[in-house]
Amino acid sequence: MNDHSPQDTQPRREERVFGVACSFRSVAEIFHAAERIRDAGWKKWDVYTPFPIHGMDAAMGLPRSSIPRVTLLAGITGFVTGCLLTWYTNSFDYPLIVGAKPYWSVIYPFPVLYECTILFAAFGTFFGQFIFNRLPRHHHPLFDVPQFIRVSDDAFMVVLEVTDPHFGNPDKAYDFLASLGGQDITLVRD
Amino acid sequence: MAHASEESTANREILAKVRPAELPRPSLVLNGRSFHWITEKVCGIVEEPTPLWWKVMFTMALCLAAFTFGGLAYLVSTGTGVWGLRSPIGWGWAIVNFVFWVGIGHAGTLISAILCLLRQKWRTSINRAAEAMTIFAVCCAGLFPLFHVGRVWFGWWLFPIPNQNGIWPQFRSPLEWDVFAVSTYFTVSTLFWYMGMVPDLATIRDRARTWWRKAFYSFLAMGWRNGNRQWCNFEMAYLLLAGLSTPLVLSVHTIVSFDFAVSNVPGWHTTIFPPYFVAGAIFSGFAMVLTLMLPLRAIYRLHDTINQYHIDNMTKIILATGSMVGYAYATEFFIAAYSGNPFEKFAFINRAFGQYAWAYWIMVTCNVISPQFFWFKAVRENHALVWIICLFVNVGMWFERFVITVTSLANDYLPSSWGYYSPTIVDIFTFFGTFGFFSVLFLLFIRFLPLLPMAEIKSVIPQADPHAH
Amino acid sequence: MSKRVFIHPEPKVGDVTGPSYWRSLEERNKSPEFRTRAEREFLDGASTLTEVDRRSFLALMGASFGLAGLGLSGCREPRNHTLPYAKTPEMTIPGVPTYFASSFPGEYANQAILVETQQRRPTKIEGNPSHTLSGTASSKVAQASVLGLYDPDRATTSVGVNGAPIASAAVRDTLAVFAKDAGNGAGLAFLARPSTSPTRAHLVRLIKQRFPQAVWAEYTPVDQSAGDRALGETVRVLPDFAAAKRILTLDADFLGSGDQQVEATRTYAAARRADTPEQAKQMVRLYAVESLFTLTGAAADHRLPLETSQLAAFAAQLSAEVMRLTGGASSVAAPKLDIDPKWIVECAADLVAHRGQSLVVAGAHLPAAVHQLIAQVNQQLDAVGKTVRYVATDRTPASTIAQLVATKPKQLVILGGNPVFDAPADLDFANVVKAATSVVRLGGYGPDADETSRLTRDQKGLFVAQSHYLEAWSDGRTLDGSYVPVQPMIAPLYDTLSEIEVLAILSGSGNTDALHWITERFNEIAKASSEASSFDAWLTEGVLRGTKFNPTSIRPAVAQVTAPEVSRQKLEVRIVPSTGAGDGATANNAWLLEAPDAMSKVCWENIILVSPALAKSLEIEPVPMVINKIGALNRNINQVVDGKLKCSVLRVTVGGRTVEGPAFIMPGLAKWTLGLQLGFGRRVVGRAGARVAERLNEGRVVGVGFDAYPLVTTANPVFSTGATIELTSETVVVANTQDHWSMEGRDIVREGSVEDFSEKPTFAARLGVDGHVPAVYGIDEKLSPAEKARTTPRGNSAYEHPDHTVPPNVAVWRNQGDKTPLPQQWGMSIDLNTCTGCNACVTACQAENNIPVVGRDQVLKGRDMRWIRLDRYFFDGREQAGMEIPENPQVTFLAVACQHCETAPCESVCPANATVHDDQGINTMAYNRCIGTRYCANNCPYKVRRFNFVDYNERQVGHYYRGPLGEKGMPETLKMQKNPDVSVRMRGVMEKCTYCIQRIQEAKIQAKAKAGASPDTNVRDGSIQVACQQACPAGAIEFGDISDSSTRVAKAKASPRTYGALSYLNTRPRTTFQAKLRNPNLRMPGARSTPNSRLEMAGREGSHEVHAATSEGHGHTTGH
Amino acid sequence: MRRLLEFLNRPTHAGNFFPRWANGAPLRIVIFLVLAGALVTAAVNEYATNKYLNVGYTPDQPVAFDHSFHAGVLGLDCRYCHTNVEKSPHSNVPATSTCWNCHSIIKKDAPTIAPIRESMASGAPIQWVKVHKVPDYVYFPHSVHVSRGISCVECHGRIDQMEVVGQQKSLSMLFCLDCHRNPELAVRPVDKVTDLAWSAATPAAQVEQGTKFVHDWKIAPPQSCSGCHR
Repeated sequence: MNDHSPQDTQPRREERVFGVACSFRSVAEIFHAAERIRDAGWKKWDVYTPFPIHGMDAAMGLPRSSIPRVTLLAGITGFVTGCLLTWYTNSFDYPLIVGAKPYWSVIYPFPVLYECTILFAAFGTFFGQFIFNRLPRHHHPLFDVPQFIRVSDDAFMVVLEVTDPHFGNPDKAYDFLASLGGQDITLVRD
Repeated sequence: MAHASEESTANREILAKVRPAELPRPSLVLNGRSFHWITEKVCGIVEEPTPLWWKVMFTMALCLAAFTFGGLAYLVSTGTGVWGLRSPIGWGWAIVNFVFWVGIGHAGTLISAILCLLRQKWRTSINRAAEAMTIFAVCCAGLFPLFHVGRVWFGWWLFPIPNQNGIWPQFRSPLEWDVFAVSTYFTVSTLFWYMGMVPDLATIRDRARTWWRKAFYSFLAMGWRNGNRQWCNFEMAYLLLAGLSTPLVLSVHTIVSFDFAVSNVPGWHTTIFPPYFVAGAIFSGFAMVLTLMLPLRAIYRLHDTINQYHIDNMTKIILATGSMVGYAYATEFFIAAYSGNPFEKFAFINRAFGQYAWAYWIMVTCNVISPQFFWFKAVRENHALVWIICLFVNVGMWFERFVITVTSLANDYLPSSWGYYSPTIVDIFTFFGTFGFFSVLFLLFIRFLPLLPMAEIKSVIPQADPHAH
Repeated sequence: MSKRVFIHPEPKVGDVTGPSYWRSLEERNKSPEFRTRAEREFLDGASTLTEVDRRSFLALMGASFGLAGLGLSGCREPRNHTLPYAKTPEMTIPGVPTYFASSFPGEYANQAILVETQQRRPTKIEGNPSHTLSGTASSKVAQASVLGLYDPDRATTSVGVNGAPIASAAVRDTLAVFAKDAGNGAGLAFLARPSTSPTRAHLVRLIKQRFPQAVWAEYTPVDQSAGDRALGETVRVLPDFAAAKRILTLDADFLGSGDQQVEATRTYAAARRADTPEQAKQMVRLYAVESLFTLTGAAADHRLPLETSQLAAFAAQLSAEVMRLTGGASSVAAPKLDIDPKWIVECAADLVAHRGQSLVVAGAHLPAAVHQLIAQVNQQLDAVGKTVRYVATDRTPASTIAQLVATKPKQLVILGGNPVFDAPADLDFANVVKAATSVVRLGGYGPDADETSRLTRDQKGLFVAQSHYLEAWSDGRTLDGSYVPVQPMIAPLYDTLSEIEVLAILSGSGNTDALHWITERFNEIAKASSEASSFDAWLTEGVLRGTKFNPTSIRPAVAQVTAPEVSRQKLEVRIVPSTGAGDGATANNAWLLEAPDAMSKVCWENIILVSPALAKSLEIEPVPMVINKIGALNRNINQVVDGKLKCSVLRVTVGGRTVEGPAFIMPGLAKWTLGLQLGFGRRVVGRAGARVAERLNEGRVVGVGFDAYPLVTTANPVFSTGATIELTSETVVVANTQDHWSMEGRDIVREGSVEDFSEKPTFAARLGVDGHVPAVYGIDEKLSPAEKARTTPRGNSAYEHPDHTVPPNVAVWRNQGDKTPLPQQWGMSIDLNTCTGCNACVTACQAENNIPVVGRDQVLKGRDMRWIRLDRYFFDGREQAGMEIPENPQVTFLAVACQHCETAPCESVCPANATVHDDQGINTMAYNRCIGTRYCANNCPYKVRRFNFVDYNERQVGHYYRGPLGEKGMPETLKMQKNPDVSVRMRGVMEKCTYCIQRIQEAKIQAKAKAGASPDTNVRDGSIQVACQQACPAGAIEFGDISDSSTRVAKAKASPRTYGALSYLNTRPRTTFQAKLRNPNLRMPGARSTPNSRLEMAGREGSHEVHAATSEGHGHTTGH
Repeated sequence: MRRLLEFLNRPTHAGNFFPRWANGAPLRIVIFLVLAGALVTAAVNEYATNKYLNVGYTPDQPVAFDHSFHAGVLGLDCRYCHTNVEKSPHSNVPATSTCWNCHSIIKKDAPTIAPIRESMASGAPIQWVKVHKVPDYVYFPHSVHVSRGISCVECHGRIDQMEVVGQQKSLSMLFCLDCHRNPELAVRPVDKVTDLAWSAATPAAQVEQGTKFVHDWKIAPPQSCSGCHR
């Protein structure tokens, strides 16, 4: 297992470390590995998979995403904006008698209010997702990891980040990952 | 840690013993393909050198699209009179085409959103293309309401922009609702489509070898890293967008149908329109999906990812919606007769037997009769036949919009001002050009963007199950 | 409106090189009003000017369009100039129109008119109320005559014998020489149109003195005085329809055509008006016996289609019957007739029963004998002095054109008319002209637009460009002989001469100033007149009182009548002037050409009318629109393919002469009569009258329609028998504005008999589908007019409606209670009972509101723009009518313009707020806000909205589709006609009736300006007259403030006959109709007590009829 | 072209494609776009309006007619020259003859009024340059405004202080609407209409008497299309 050369293991002083990465062969393996890491109480780590694995959130002990809140908020904003827009333009600022219909009622502009709601909610969700995922981020240490390329194809990867209190020095992380049955463990430099 | 590993090995042993019952579940990807196979398959389409057929098709599409834009240029410079419109038929092909294209668009959203909500896994292999189809169809649709107005350069008056005249749009008008509905629909569909594509773009990015590909796909992929913490938010957001698109898609065609239902023209002023338009939209949409996917499947040998199971499902939906549409036709007649309103009665009888009877019967044949063949398995499995029937359905749905729009206007309240509408060559060119326009966009899509959602397909094959072997 | 004396402008001779508008244009240039007009977005871009010589164009544009884009400062608009007068002319306030009294010259009678001028530019013709017989009414032709003044194809210069243009000064000299050469007038002949002008008559006398040998002939294809002359050379028959209770007309279309139309319609309508059942019982009953289906026949209560040639026999039998009843001595042997004798018996009985109140009139074209007979009948009916008067005119005898031709003139003077085109075919007038050594031709249209002028030039004759009647002095007499002036409204646009001037020159009596002769005549006549008056007073008033013709008596001679046989093999040809081109004189007047014929709805060309029976024998079988009985959609009376009227071409041969034209099946036509219309098929004509195809390659120009003159002969000018026809294989497309003839049993037009009316006065409001809904403006609505106008009953609606009682959106008016000023509410009422379908309103509207002419090809595309649509419906009375074409239907006209619905469907669908309600209840249309979605037009159940599909104002007819490269710009002269108070619409914009908003606003502005610092801002009733109302000879249209129950319109709306069309849609139209009343004589054969339309309705939706009858007051419930 | 393709298709190194600083870029770009958008909107609202384009338009006139002298110093009433303002929708520009009424006596030979002399002699109009112009589809009736207590100054400004007349108010639709919605701010005694210097003692006083006038004279200015567009 521990067959990597020392120069890998010894972090040079001037460069910062992002974390330690290792690969797994199959979905099942990485799934169980994740559960173990979770149980070990790690916080700053992540699992990289070509597709969302069913149940992985639980396996990693991730909380439910809070994007729905954003969506709801944005939706309400949209509805209110729609109301204000139609009321101000057609009833308050320049009321005109149109087909003897009321200057403003919630009925006639309802399609507009409806669409505003959906539009705003959608924007909320879309941008919420990117913001919560800290995207766009075009430069990332992982992109320099050779085997990371395969993650978007069929590789499965776990990365323990240096910022986690359990990390200590890389060797500990190495051993831990090794004990999980991780393959070609590498140091990810930042 | 050791303890943990023991436990997991224990699990493995138990699982090894377990023999789960073999549920006869049609597999979504045949021949037990691997993750990598899927990646190769999809990315290959984008990475292979541009095939000749693509270049030919693309050139042809461009030429065809030129008709639309030539026609529109002439229209704007000369006036709406270059179309066949007249009093009392104020709306002709333009609005027909608009409704037609919007209807096409709906299947995409439906497949991606509603089926997603219903956890219909089989959608995965077709939803990307279907969504693309939605967006491009809406592009084509959008041209018509914009350009059919007499003074298109004042189109911005339809948006609530503060101006020195202190006058605003009029929100009681269904056309104003359309402005909001269609623009919202376009925006949301695009967001949904793009967001779903980000992980696949990341895949292509990672495989990219040349500079421009790297730059292009890196930019689009937004630095996606496939981390599960991202997947977590991503899936939630995707689900929410699906949840938003579903009422949206229904509302959009409802509002489109309001253009007619809210007016007081006999034959338009009908409460059945919203559901019936939505059904019609799904109907035509699925037909168009098949019209596009069957050739693609053949060209790119996607028989493993788009298999008979998908085609069966879609043809069945077409059969169902087609029957609904047929039922709606019947209901219209019944209600008209039942209403005892002479104008309504006349409007429908005139539709079926009046000067536009030919259009009406084309519509009935294509929309109600032709899909009935899908009752038969043999037909569903004969893909050439499926494709032809889908063409019929597309034609039929266009005629449905034509019948609704034109016949009602041509003979309404005052017999003194009855008229007959027939299109001019400009009408015809402008419409057929839009197929070119659509093809241009779609060809660009299949050339440069992932045609199938790799991540999603991977997630539905057996290997993706953490508890399987 | 103020009428003014016109100060005659100094005539100024322009240079020869081209037309010179100098005088008039200087005036225009100087008026700020014109300037702003010229800048109008939709009007300017006067970049090219085809028919005006370039030099003068640049010169005058330099003056008037200084604004044309010089000195752009930054991104500001181009610098514009204001060009004030150098010396302020009297009585001209820029922006305020001035009205001058004048008269529209006719061959039989002049029409007293007022001319609205904007800075001395005549823009609109109105009736002159001082002439009580016609009031503010005016005919379609008079309305359109103003366009003739500005016709770009008018002769702009005289043409000398060498074929080159010459100035009028030179013309004067040439004429003087011509007259000198003429010596005592041997071989000299004059050919002119008949005229009512005493001055011309006087000059003719002078000319006869100077040239005792000369021949003075008068010719007109449609002689309106022939009937009168049958009773004596100077006699004129003046029927007084207002006094009549029973009228029988024999082929006399007094409501539809001729110079007496306006007066006749007005008086007839007076006798027809019935607001209460009591009045209805006193209403006039009209019997019509006629070969064609005329407006008079349409108005008739009983109509008998009978060939014109048989009318003599009919007259004889009638007179015999009347004599029998009145104990008079009948001396005429009455030939046989294959009609139900009961018709004559009962009709005669009815006439005799109303002795002293009954009247028989005969068409001018009928043989003299018929007129003799009718005169006798009228005497027996004790009509003379009561319902008909005989007066002595000052008509001066003239030779006929045949006599002229017989003299083989060497020197020929052709004044007006167009004999080369319209002279009887057997005379071959062209050869007469060719035979003459020297020809002088005075005409309004030059060699490029007129056959006679062309031939004159080719024969090296002298062509003299004629002034339009709005440019020159003349005078005339109206129907009853009242002496009226013809004043120039504007100095001649081109270098032209008037007929008076030419005659004055030829008469060689020194003074050639027309004004001199007019004044002289005036003094003569004023002396004779009973009331003293001054020349200026006469010009101001427009009528010289006490100059009516004096009564005379007649002694009708006994005459024998004959009835030539007519049959399928021996058909009868009846030749009438077309409603568009008249006898050819108005063949280049686009307004008239585009105004469809009231009965056939065909415009821009003429057709051969054939009866359904004849059509069947020819096997012309229009395919029905619908083959099933369920919808029971009536077949079209003519073949309609893809919305285009396709007529098979018919070849008509009479006495070896042949004419080909499209056959149009006209219900109610006499079985064996062919109706031919004159005036079309011109061989040389201006652009309006020419086919588009030819107009595009500016080469050979051929007139639209076909020429019927080959069948006009000296012997049988207007009808002849023994015609044979054959159907050619060819079919042609004919432009028309209404494809479908039946109302399909719908409750759009509502009619009742006098009986219905007295039984159930509000029958109209409860018909058809509306039997179940509140007729919102109907009589039985419990609301006061003010409430009806101001409030909107909530009905079952989900929310309150805003109405016109809310204070204006002005902060300081909020919660001011009843101090709040309530705006006046404008509304209209149209009386279908008096409307005769004469089209005057349509043309008046076109003139007032700058409505563009779209041309034949656009009409074929179904894009006519006129704001008032005169719908024509035939009713044949059979339930589920219609697989058969009706033989003798009833017909009703419905004038549909914007109904200004309270709950307007068009408004709520406009996304741009371009059409909304204003606080006076008008459905406004802001052209400048319209983006042209056409949704409003779709959603308008009355289909009254018109869309500018292409650039009708900026592009010439036929150049619409030339794309961005096609040349633009309106001919300069046509711009001069436009009403400056109405925007000229650009393409892509929706337009419709605005209730003449410009007139309403003017009235309000004047009222407010007058109010000044006082609250009395209301417009008085009658101070607003909308264009259609003003022009309507029948006075069928009322307009005003409906919130004030004292106004005329409110009273009209209070009539029990009032109903709103399609009111079951709850559109609550502001324009309501008063149901038509039919006054049948139930003893007549085939008489029905219920109008055909009602029978059809009952057949279609029977229950409603019954329901309505039983449900008095039913349906108010949903109203509030 | 070929070079370009080569450039585009050159192989890339593995690993990070974008430099580290690229991570900050998107946010910056977004912020920039937002600011730019706001700026453009503001600019359009400010500059693409009558207020900016037409206010201050002060063209040179063929005759250097000094309103501040004639109307201001001499105190000629506006209606002496603009005679029809109370009768006509148009406030007419005076005919040359009007100038001549005085200038046939006063300074009749002054070089400045040469154009007037020429015009009188030739009868050709003087080409005054139009200053105040509303779109052609707008029908503004002077008569009703001046006779109902709306002063010239409301739309034309202190003409009596201008040597050369220039446009002072935007004359855009909103400008009209503002006054039609709050007439009490503008209505003044009818006899003070041409007294451009006049103004109520205080704004409050104006509102008070304006309100009174509006009520007493039943002033209800139109705000629907038909008021100005025909």
